[in-house]
Amino acid sequence: MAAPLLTIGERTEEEPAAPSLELSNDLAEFRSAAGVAEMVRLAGEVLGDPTFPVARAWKRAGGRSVATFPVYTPQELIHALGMLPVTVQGGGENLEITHADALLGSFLCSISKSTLEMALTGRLDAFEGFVFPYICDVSRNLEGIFARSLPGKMTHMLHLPQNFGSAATLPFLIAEYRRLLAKLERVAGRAYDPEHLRASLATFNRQRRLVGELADLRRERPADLSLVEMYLLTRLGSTLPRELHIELLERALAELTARHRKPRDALRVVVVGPFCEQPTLDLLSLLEESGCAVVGEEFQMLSRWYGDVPSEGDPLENLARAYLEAPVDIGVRATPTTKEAGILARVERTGAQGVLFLTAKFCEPALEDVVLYRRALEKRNIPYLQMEFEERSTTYEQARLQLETFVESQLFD
Amino acid sequence: MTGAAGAAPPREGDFLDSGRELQRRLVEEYYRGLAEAGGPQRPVAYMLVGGNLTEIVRSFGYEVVFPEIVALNCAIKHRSLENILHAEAMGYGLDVCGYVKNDLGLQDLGGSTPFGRIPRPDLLVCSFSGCYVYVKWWEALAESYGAPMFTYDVPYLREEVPYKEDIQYMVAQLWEFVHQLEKRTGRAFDMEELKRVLRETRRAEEGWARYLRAGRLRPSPIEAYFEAIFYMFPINVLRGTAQAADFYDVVNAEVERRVREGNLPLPEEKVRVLVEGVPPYTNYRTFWDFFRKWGAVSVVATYPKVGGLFDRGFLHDPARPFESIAEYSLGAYVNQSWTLRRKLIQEYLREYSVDAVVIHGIKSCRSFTAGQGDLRDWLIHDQGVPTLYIESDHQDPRYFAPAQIKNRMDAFFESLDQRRTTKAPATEVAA
Amino acid sequence: MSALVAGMDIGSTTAKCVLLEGKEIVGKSLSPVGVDIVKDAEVALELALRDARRERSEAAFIAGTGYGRYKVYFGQLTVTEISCHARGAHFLFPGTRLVLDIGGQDTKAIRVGSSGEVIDFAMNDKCAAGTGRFLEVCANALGFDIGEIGPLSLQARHPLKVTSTCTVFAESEVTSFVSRGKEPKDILAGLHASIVSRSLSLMQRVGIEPEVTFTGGVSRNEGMVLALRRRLGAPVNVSPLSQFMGALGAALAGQARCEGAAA
Amino acid sequence: MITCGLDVGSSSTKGVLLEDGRRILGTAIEPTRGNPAAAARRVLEVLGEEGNVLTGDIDYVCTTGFGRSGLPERDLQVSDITSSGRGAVFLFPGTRHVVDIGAQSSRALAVTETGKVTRFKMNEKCAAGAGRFVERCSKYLQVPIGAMGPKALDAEHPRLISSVCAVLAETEIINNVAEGVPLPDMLMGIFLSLAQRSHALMRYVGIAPEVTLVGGLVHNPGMVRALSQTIGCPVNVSPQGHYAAALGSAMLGRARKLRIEQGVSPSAAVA
Ligand SMILES: Nc1ncnc2c1ncn2[C@@H]1O[C@H](COP(=O)(O)OP(=O)(O)O)[C@@H](O)[C@H]1O
Ligand SMILES: Nc1ncnc2c1ncn2[C@@H]1O[C@H](COP(=O)(O)OP(=O)(O)O)[C@@H](O)[C@H]1O
Ligand code: SF4
Ligand code: SF4
Ligand code: SF4
Repeated sequence: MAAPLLTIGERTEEEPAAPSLELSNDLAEFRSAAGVAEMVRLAGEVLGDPTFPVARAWKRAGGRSVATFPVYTPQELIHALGMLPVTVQGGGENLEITHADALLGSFLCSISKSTLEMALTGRLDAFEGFVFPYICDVSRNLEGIFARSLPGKMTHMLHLPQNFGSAATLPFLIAEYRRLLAKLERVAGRAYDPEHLRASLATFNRQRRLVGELADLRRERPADLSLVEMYLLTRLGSTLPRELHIELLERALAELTARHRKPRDALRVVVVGPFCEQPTLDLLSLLEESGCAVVGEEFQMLSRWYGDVPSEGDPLENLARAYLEAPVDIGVRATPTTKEAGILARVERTGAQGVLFLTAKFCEPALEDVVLYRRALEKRNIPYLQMEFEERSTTYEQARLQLETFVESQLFD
Repeated sequence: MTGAAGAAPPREGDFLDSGRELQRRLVEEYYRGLAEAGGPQRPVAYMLVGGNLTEIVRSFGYEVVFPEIVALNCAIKHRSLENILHAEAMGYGLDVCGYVKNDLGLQDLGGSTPFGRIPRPDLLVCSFSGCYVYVKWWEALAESYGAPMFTYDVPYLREEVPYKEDIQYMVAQLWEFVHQLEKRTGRAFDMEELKRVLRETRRAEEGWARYLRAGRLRPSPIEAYFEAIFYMFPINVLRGTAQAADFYDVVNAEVERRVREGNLPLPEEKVRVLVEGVPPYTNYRTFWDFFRKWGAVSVVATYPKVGGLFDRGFLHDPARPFESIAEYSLGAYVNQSWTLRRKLIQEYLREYSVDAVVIHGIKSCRSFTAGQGDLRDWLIHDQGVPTLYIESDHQDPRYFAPAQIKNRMDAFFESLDQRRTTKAPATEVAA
Repeated sequence: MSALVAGMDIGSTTAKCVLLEGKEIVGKSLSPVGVDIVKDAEVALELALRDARRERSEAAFIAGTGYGRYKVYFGQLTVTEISCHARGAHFLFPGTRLVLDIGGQDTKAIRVGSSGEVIDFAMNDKCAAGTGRFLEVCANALGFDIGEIGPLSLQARHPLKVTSTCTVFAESEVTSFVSRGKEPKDILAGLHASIVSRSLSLMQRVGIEPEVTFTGGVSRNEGMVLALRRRLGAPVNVSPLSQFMGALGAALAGQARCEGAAA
Repeated sequence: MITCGLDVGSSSTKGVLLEDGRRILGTAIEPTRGNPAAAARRVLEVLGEEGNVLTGDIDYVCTTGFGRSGLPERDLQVSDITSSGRGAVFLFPGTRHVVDIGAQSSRALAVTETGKVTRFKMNEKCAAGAGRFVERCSKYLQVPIGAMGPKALDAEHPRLISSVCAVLAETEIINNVAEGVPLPDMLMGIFLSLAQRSHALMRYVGIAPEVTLVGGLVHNPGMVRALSQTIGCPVNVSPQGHYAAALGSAMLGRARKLRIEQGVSPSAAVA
């Protein structure tokens, strides 16, 4: 099915595949967003809409987009083919599940159900394809269900290797990326060109750097950027054309650098667990309301998986290498260090006073790590609290009680 | 995923025959042997059933422990709950895989089982084939024992013919593994020995495949789920030994005798069932009874294929040792994409003249279970086969609700019965 | 003359009995189930016989269904409530292709063929969340009778969103809404909507096909019926006999057995 | 100094008047009935009468429990986990582990010698193992709630409940009745099942002697026996254990008040 080349905006074929930002008026609002507050509001709106307004706008303007399931997919490849990569991170608290329950068992995480629900109810129609990385059995199996439910669409299960000690892993991963590329080429209707990938690497490098700056700013001056604000600004980058996100972040950072709010007295905690399914904004606010200052977390890992990916040499190889060598320490990736060393290092690095395990209900990879982490923390007398959450919840009584107790137990003596 | 049922004594209603007796003896001998293993003389390797490297490890003189099998043996003996509760006290959540909790609880309690003590690992071989939990589980063992771990990364099988790059990747890892073992044991790798072991493996696989294919006969002389699960023990645990290969000769002779003498699983085979899913080991007999009551015989099942799809023609090949080991690891049932799993089931339906499908979902096993609802939907709507989906746990007796399961099974078989008697227009009857 | 057949549905909360003669329902009874199931079943049968002005000796055949079916020792046949609801619904509404049965402790969606045979079914698993008992507890917590809450929920103007339908937590959830100043009718509308949404996903599992017949005790709740109709955007059959559907089905199964034996 | 602790629970509201952090001047309990504010007012009235204290004489009010944030009378609120730890240690100074079983929840707490909570775990969303379940059983089995515990002590072969869901457990109990299981065996079975669930929480936290039971279930000797039998060690109980959270919050209120008087900035505290 060799579709004609994309002609978005004024880009000609010769240009590197940076998608044009002039694609539609739908995104104009973002470009004119007056300040951080406005950006956050827009982000909340766009991200809270499970029909993916940005991807729809992109499609209306003649573009193609490919959705990827968390946690990691080399979205640079999608970008390099002139398509819009979007991370589909569940349906949020307002999505009603009536179809997906029938196809998935009862003991599965909410994100798997909401993602399937969106697919079955036409909410993902803006996407031409879906990539599921092998982060866990649920995500892996979801690919097969999508393949049956959406017969016209491209689906792909990306095998992210778990043997980090073998010389054969890099060549394998490059081959694995090539297979993904072959499918993406068909969706994009154009061929892979290393030059385009180089340009995409540069764009993503820039985006990651800015996201990193935002995180640094928050770590140093938590009062100036609330957790929810940071979360929304970062997550916006998983759905907006990356160039537009870069623009927004640049403006946001300029404004934030000038912000100086009064610091609050709070318990500094590292949040471990929500790398895939995302807690509701209410729950994030609750963390701060109950007196926690989040100094480290695992949200939006894709946007900070590695640092700069060099563009000299073979860009595909660089991309694969970057994935393998990234010092990422989360539940869905085997790490060279032990869990014990990992968690202690994280606590030390962030100067945290405690650890909060926020595990998505039924998320097995996260649940299993808790035990090893907790053992390490107990040895060092570092306080921790474990709570489970679901993206769809309306009451937080239990969560509030536990959080308050946790904070109180550190503040009263 | 998993292995094979263990040393439970046969009960009335089982086939009281030579295969079952021999199987019990093999299980006992195996555990007796383990009790003395460990240390530099007879080092112990822990391994997972899916995509395992038994042959290579055995050729270096390791004893092999399969924690999945130990766990299921404990569950059949009603000893899983105490281990699971202990694991929960260690911090493992309610929704963690029952095998993991049963095993890690057991290990933390000192490793003593009704069959003897399980030795500590000298080596942890993690075949990452078919289940993500494998990685997490082995990581936990590695941290608690400080034992070295080798991760054998097996890509997911997404096309019927494996990708060339995947095989290359796995073969390269196997060589690296062999070199590690040479260093660790101080022994040189002996290719001839591996080939010899593989020949035994192949003989066992051929025998096992023959046994399974007997389910095609009508009536079926075998119970392809409840009985086959007992007979999985040799193929999964003793593969590569002459014992395992001989075992299936005995079993197949038995099956022939059954056919001759009309000694069948049930006096009357009323419904030919395909069973998909891991069994509820804690209530194995109860579950089986729910089938027997309705004259339902499982003639084919997917679960006995978790150790490899030998009945579909795959066999280890001593002429291409590493390549065939790699192909084996790729092809185990749960390492196949749902598209391939569906295709396999479709073929089984036809080849084994299946009347109905029973899917048993495991609440704590996402690898096997996530997507079984979709499978059910596909079977009923696209294949027109009556299908029942029920859910409990393979290891945790607290999640087996007999009254509810029985009610569903009764309703299902009752409705099959009813449909056979009411002469409904063909379009309405989904069969 | 056709025989008098009794169908008994011994549920988790109520015992239902229907007496069938030919195609005619000549008597019925509804009584609570307590700790002594055997006695409760006897009582249900007696009540139905009294309703029909018949003697015990006249009942030629007794068929039992419901969770208590194995306890009804005087029954000659036991059938699961799934086939019974299908038969019963088919008898009253021959066009039925999908039955939704919500009782005290479970919810079932049953797809039926043109002769009333069960083609596929699905039941709530995992727990008893979102069933009739849940509504009872909520009604209690708000100080209403079970019969009042349906109509009241229909008056809601700002239905709340309720995610938890755990029966045990229902009470605290309801109280926490009340303490936040929410109106009972809005809370109730939210509760009803959440049960409907749960049922819908169950119905989805077997495939939604008209006609839909709603049975079980909860079908007496007008709020639920209306909410269901709205969500389906289609009519839903409800009969005054809805709660007796299981018992009726059992009686029909009993009748079929009698005839089969006679033939 | 007189401080008042109010524990607004989902089923009952408890109050304690504490003098100088040492002497209990009075206790009171009223059903919450979905109206925390009214219940708290009633409790305050009774407390005043019992302790012979005018409302104006109360120096500080600290609330806790599920309705802690809805009371205008409060000076401070703390979580009921924090406060029941304190209360338990007040009642039994050797306490290092607290089990708190109320109407809808059960928790296990590890505490220091001052009652500070170092670790805790509460039952998950599924409420299958707490006091409300006992109340329901009382209704089904037609045994008054106060009589259940004593009757259970006669059990010879307790019949455990396997269902994790409170609703489905009812069916199981009904089945047991139909099978003719003797009443004491059923009752003890219920308590043992609850005890097992609590035990799981306790093991997660780590059990260290002494263990103290607090919350409404202290009135139930059957539960106490089931618990100590299950965990294999004695359990401290006192009728005042029902007031542990209220008591603890009165203590925390006092500590807070003292700090304010010593001029610690209020922003540093949890309010
Ligand atoms: N008059 C009524 N109005 C509304 N709902 C009712 C009424 N009577 C009973 N119900 C509902 O029906 C449920 C019982 O349904 P039923 O089908 O008899 O249950 P089971 O078969 O499990 O005993 C009750 O829990 C209640 O919610
Ligand atoms: N006098 C009593 N005798 C026996 N049990 C009681 C008594 N009072 C309360 N209970 C039990 O205690 C539970 C209430 O505990 P409580 O700690 O007051 O709950 P909450 O703090 O959640 O309101 C009841 O569900 C009941 O099981
Ligand atoms: S939330 Fe956990 S279990 Fe669910 S898809 Fe994500 S990683 Fe997998
Ligand atoms: S999750 Fe399933 S496949 Fe994986 S170890 Fe557990 S039972 Fe086996
Ligand atoms: S107690 Fe509630 S959540 Fe738990 S199983 Fe029962 S109904 Fe479900």
